[in-house]
Amino acid sequence: RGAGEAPDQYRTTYATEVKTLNYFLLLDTTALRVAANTMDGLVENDRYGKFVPSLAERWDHNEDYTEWTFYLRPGVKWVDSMGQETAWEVTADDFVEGMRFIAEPKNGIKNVGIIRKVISGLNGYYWDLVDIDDGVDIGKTREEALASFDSSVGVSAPDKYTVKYTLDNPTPYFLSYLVTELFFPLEKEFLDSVGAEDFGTTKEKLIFTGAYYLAEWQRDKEIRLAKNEHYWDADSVNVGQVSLQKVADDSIRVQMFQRGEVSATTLQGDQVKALEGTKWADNVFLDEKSSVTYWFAMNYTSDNPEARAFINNVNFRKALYHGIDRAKLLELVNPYEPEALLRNTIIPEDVIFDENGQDYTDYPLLKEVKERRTYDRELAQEYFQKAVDELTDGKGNIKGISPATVDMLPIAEIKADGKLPVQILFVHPTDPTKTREALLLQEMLRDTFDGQVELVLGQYVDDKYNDTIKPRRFDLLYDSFSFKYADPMAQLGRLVTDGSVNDGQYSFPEFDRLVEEADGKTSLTDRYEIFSRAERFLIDNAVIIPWQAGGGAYSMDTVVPFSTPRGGFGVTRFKYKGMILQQNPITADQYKMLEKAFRAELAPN
Amino acid sequence: MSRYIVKRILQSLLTVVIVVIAVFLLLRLMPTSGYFTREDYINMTEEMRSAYLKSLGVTDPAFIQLQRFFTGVFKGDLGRSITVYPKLPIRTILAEKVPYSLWFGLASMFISVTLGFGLGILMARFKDRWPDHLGTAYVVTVRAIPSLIYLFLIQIWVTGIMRWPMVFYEDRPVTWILPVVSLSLTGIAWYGIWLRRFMVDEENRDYIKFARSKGLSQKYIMRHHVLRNAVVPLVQYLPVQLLLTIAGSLIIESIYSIPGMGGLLVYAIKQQDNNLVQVLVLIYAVLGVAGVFVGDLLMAFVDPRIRLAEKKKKKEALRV
Amino acid sequence: MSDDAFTFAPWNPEAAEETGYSHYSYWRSTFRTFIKNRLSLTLLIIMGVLVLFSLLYPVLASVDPNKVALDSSLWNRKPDFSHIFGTDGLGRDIWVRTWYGTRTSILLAFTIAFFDVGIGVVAGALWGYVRKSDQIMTEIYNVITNIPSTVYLILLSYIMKPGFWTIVIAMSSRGWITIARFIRNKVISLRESEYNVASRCLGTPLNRILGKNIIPFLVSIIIMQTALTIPYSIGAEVFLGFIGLGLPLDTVSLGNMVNQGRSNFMLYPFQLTWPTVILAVITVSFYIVGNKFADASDPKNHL
Amino acid sequence: MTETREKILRVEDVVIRFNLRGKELTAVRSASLDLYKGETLAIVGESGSGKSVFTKSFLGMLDKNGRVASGNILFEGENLAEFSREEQWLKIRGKKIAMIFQDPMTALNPLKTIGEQIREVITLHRGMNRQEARAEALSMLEKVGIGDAAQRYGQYPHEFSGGMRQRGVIAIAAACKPDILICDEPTTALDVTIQAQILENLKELQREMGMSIIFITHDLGVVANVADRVAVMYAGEIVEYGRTPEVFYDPRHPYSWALLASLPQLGEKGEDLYTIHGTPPNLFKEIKGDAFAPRNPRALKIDFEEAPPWFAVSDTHFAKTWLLHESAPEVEAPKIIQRLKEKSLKGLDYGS
Amino acid sequence: MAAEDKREILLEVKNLTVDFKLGRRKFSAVDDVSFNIYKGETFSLVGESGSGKTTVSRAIMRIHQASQGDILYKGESVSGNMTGSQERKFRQSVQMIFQDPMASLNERAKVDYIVSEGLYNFKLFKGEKERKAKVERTLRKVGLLPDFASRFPHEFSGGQRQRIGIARALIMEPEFLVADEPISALDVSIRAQILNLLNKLKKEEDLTYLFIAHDLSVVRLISDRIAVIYKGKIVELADSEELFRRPLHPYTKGLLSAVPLPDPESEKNKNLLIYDPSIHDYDKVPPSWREAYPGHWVLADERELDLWRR
Ligand SMILES: Nc1ncnc2c1ncn2[C@@H]1O[C@H](COP(=O)(O)OP(=O)(O)OP(=O)(O)O)[C@@H](O)[C@H]1O
Ligand SMILES: Nc1ncnc2c1ncn2[C@@H]1O[C@H](COP(=O)(O)OP(=O)(O)OP(=O)(O)O)[C@@H](O)[C@H]1O
Ligand SMILES: [Mg+2]
Ligand SMILES: [Mg+2]
Repeated sequence: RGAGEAPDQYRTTYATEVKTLNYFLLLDTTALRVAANTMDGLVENDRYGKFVPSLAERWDHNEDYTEWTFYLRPGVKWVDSMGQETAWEVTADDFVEGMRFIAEPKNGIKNVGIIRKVISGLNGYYWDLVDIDDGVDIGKTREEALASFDSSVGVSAPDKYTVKYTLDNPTPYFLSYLVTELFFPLEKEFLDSVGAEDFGTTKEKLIFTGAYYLAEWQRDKEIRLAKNEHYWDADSVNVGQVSLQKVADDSIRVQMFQRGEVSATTLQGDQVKALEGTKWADNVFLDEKSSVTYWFAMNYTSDNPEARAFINNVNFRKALYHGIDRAKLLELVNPYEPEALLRNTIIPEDVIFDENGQDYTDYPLLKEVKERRTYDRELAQEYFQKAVDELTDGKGNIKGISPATVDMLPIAEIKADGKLPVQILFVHPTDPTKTREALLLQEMLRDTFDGQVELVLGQYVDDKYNDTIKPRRFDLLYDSFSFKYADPMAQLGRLVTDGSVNDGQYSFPEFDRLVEEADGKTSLTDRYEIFSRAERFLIDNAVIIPWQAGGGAYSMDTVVPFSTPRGGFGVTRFKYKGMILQQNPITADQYKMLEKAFRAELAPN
Repeated sequence: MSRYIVKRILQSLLTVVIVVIAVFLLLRLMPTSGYFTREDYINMTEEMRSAYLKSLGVTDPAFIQLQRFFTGVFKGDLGRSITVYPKLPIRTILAEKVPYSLWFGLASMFISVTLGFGLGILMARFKDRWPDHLGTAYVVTVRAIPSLIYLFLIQIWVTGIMRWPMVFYEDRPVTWILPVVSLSLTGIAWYGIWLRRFMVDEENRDYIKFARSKGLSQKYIMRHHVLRNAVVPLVQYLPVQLLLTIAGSLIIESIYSIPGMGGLLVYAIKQQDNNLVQVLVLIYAVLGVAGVFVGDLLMAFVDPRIRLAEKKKKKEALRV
Repeated sequence: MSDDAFTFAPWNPEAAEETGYSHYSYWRSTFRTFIKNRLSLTLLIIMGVLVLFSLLYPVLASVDPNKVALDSSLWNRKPDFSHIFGTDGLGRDIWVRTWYGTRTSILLAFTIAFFDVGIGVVAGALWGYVRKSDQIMTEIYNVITNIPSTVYLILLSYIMKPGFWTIVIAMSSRGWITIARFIRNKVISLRESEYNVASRCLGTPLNRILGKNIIPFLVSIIIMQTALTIPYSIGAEVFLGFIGLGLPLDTVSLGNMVNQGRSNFMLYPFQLTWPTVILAVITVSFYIVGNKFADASDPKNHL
Repeated sequence: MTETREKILRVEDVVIRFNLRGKELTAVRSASLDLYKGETLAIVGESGSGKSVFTKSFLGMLDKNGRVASGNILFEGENLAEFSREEQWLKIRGKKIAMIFQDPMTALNPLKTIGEQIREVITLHRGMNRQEARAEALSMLEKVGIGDAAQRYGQYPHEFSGGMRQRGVIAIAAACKPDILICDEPTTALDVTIQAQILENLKELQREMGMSIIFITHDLGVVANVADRVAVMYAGEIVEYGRTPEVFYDPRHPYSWALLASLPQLGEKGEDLYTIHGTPPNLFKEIKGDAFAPRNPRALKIDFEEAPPWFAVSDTHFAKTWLLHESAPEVEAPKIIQRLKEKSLKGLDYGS
Repeated sequence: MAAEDKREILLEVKNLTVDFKLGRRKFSAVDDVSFNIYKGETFSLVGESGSGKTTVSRAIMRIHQASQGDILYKGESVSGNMTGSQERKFRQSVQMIFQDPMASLNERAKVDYIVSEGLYNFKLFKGEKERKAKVERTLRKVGLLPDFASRFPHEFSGGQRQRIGIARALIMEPEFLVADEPISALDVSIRAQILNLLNKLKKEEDLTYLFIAHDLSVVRLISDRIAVIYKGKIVELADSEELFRRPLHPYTKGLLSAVPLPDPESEKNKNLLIYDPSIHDYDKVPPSWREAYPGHWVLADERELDLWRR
């Protein structure tokens, strides 16, 4: 522990303003943080990652995991933005209302797709409404369709304190869904009083069930959370206030930490290096990795004919797979042990376990992948040569491609000459580290493939999806998606043909088939086995190239490590419940010590 | 006189309308995805999107859209933001942000004028001596070096030395100092250099020589003739600058995290929030035009030579 | 005193016509007045050397400013003998980049100045000379100057792809109007001047009136405006870089270097310092030289 | 007769130099002058001869780069040439010696009413309160011939015509009843008719207030009208002075001849006017001998060698030319000048 | 009178009106002015500042457009549109000398160019050599040294500059010269030079002058006839000596009485007449242009004419 009284305020920064704090519409980490701390769901994770009671005191499920019943903690009141208890109690109806809200297409809840096929009847209900809105005659009026919610959707409130979910398929991992915002409650009377349009647009237009309430939301300046004194578990809340300051110019964040203006900061590689030999060096420690995976996505339908030809060639993709020295790229973030950040699989390790406690990524097909070192210069060159042999006429002319100017403006304009070197448009954001990453990658490919692969760099200014993915103005980019629930389907199911994170618009029927097959299995071992084949297919064919794990950054912090809830899903990792602050920044030694102690505590669980 | 004012107001309105139309046309060069929030866009089918656009009226002819926009503005309805603060009425956004920019602007304007005039007087009084050279060096530095650099250095160094917070906190008055001072730097230089120039010009005027030959003391002449007359041409620019303080300053608000208007337009443009862009441009144009107009009126008020009837446009772009 | 002293001296009326003045040439005097000022001369030389060096350096030197080091031990190196300005976060040599960046920025600024002044002079001359155009030009002037410059820059840079020509277009499509205004005012005063009326009485055609009577009087404004446009353009590039709409980040320019160096200023100050110093020297030089030239070009200041 | 009168100002051998970017320019070289109480002394000479500079030095109004390099300016027992501090001058300027400049368009502060500008001086020099000063200012305006003074008082200079403004300027200068009023070409910019009226006003004012006037002009017609005595200045020197009729009817210096003889008024149709060739000397250069010699067709050899001393023509009439030296050859004044005398006898005023 | 009519009319100004816009208001700087200039004479236009003298001269030079009326040069109208060759001919034979020698020369051009500007315009020389020779000859004609050609206007005194301006006009070998107050901006000592020069040139080159001045005393010396202009209207026109001997219009009288004379005696007895426009009673009958004596015209009504003639 550092000297002096433990501070009562946790202070951090954010760079872009949240658009809304409607907790069903979480778009960025800032909003996630607010939702995670102001809203409790039925269950939560404790600091060991175990699912523990929250608004539900206890729960049970039927034999095949298709019916789950939750028994609510009575007497919990919704709290308003003044920290005062409202007249409304948290009841089972609130959970039904929450579901009703996200099931309404007009509310535009993006993530609803994750559970549409989980809760029975939800999918049909949702698409009925969509069809009606599109003017398709399905033999029902909208009112009729809405009225059918209670009878058709698998959520109900048998009594005031009981919530029951009926699922389409056996779902042993159902609890991992419950820590996402999709299962948060919603007070109907309050919603009606503010209107669905405006729900969550100001602090007055929200009420809370969590450890904190939203005490202040000043756009572009500050979001302040204050401890909810009426919280059912108020004793576990150690920090009285959480302040999120907007600091758009993040070049000064490290400074602000050093001057005690923020409670925590992450560090880039060269920032860490620059701290070498200063008094701050002691305070730098490596954070835990998260379940987020970054991967390289390739555009299989690019307008750039050169890139399209090569990307659709498996040998070329393999050449990239082996030719990109990912650890080298990560040196920008972590100059000392970059390998630690690598992730070779799409599904994260340490998150999904089968009935036997076997980690999904330790299934044989994946274990090999997980442990391999992918960077292999010679192999990459070999594959590249094969690709060149297949795709060119031997004189450097790419077959079937005539010179053209490819308009991918405003990202870039490419003069495709139909000759080697092959030009590939790599798109990255404008921030300095990412730009350097891109330059490094460019140099790396140039070096590995002897100048025959030329990365054209393009930047999107603000919005990756709108600027590049949607208009398909890229050949290569990295993308990442958080892991939504404890099943490989969470990612692999979105990577199929026309899947929502299939940025490259590829189509591999073999993969689609495997995913479908796996999803049909109810036995976890079977299920995971087939998923591992599907994942292996993606990796063997280098359809996408897994790159790195999220998190794991160098940090300086005043939060006592391992004092906050732990877990790979939903909003858990953003929770401050249980957080303990100390006066002075954590030292690396402290961190190591606490980590050791924590691992020891964790083991028996 | 009143006829002239009416004429000028009409003319100013015309300018505003042209500016707005120009920007409106520019905005039409941008993709229509600006009318969706990102999530909507992803979730909607192509048909839904076009239906939505239609419901917004974006697909209508430009003329109709403009008409609608102006009608809305006329009725006091500025519309709602689309992507920057989805669905928030633009009026609310302005109400939140304008006060910051305005107060910082006013404070810095006050400082710019007082210190700038001080500097100008000092430089004119000690023309070609060291205060003048020092002042010139200051002006040159401020004008020639990209402001981003020195503003950033000021932030880093001064907060470090003074142990002040690096960004602005509303409840901590010391954090107001640097933004206000930073905002004033160019203004001080501007007023200083122009006042100096005008004063030096005035000092060489025949009537100043005559005033001296009348036996008026140097001090009296400086105060009652030179300074007074030198200030007059600057008076014209005060209203524009005052009004434009509402627009805020991008760099300073950004580095000190002030929730003002400065970055709003950039952000709105980047996010393709066309509604917001349009309103902001309208506001800026109105402020600019109104500022010039009030400046001219003020000028006619302080300078007896200018009768409003002769629309004597002395609107030179002052450049240091 | 001889008696001879009181005889008439020989008298030559022609000799009396000889003027007491030295041979005066406007440009020579301007130049002389200009270089008399030691500060401006020094700055002119510095400026010349910097500009020349930055233009020549890329031709002479063989180091690629974009050469990224795959070896991370070469990243963020403090200045030493092999890298006299140090290296940046990817091991690129800052000395080399500074000169390339200077060249980009100067070329950009020159191009902008060229268009600004070019368009400004032509438009200003017409504006001043063709009376009928006054109203419409004044309206254009009002419109353009009423859109805040940042708004305009941002809008245009966003609509077009970020890049050299985008900045040029964004800057020049606005910057010309102030120059045109200056030129217009000058042209109007010249147009009404007596020597111009004299030329018209002699039936001098418009092109020669422009060439002989107008343009020579504008040259000093043109040079001055050009000189003053340059620091402004460089500043605009830095600003656009700050809001993410500047030159592509893989382009070496002073603006990009400043913005990149800024992010790690507290950690590796040298990465910001050197580009900034060079940039400051250039902008300040152009600024002062522009102003001093304006002074020198005023015949009142000639001897 | 003049000797009996009181000398109010004595200027002796004043040399005035300017520093112009490192070079030294001698604008006035050893000029001397006496001024008697109540008289009008005119200084004539061509442009650049140093008239303004010379008289400005009586007020300490030289430009910053100029200085009185030597000589004395004696006024009320003090040597103004030695004044260095502003306070010293403040006691003289306006109060004792006032000055009017050539261009009425620019001599008034455009942003103050005429009234204010007069009152300002009165308050300052005569310690009157606002009310009194205002009354005094109004009476001054009337004295210089501005009718409707009460209304004019509150008007701005741009509402006045050129002639009115010049009257305003005169009113300001005279408001403090100075002992000496220096008029530096006060009517050159005005039309002849207005000029004539203003000269009348000025003479009247002088009669009333009894001040001495130094009147600078290059219009000999004006000199003839207003001056009691005339000094002719050339290249920074006074080359001839005397009572007005003496200088007009019997000029002795070749430059004075030239000035008079070249007047178109005296010309005869079909005859050439007398002309002066060339340009005045470069003041940056040292002048050797008589400055006028290079332009003087009747220059003597000695004129190029040595500067002439003063020669007295009469008690009141002096000239600086070797032609008056006893060994000089006899030289006739140009015919035109002799004609002036004849014409004068006939009465030269046209048209009545 | 009959004799006069036989003289060749070089320039005829008929009912010339020139309007200017002052803001919204229109005002006539020159109002219904008519006069003839005969070949070989010097015609002077005299009036106070702002009376419209320059405007008349510029209308003749086609710098200002006539709002009404006509200007005929050698019988051809020059106030409307002209063809290229007409314009060329006109520009060659009619030249102008300007008031302010400081402002009327292009400071950035050498004397050589200034003087030969007209030659260049109409290609009036065969080769460089001829042009140089012409320039040299003309410079000599106006009493300047030929090697001044290589200098800039800055280097010259006012009188010299005015002579350069005259040379510029003269080199075109014009028949008709308009001189707009050519001496009023000059130093006294130099005025004579220019007047002599103009007189000399008139004889040598057989020129006709329109001479503009604001000071009556100057024009007497060189004019054959004088017109007095007041507020845009010519109020009196007569032979030069006639006008001085017998001025009729009170304005002319006032102007004459105000002229300062370099003669202390007569100045002392000066009798200043101040013109007061309100003495006229033009409300009912506007004045008209009347011949009081042969060749002596005045703007008056019937009653005034009688009165003044007495
Ligand atoms: N501040 C100054 N610096 C340098 N030279 C000066 C300055 N003031 C006057 N002179 C020079 O002194 C000389 C005399 O000037 P002055 O104004 O006295 O002439 P002037 O006789 O009054 O002429 P004018 O009739 O044109 O008014 C001129 O050559 C002028 O250039
Ligand atoms: N271009 C113009 N536009 C408007 N008004 C003009 C213009 N030129 C002359 N004037 C006006 O026309 C009137 C006559 O002017 P003009 O120059 O002909 O007078 P002038 O007799 O030549 O006077 P001066 O003796 O001062 O030269 C004046 O009131 C003048 O202000
Ligand atoms: Mg003078
Ligand atoms: Mg005129």
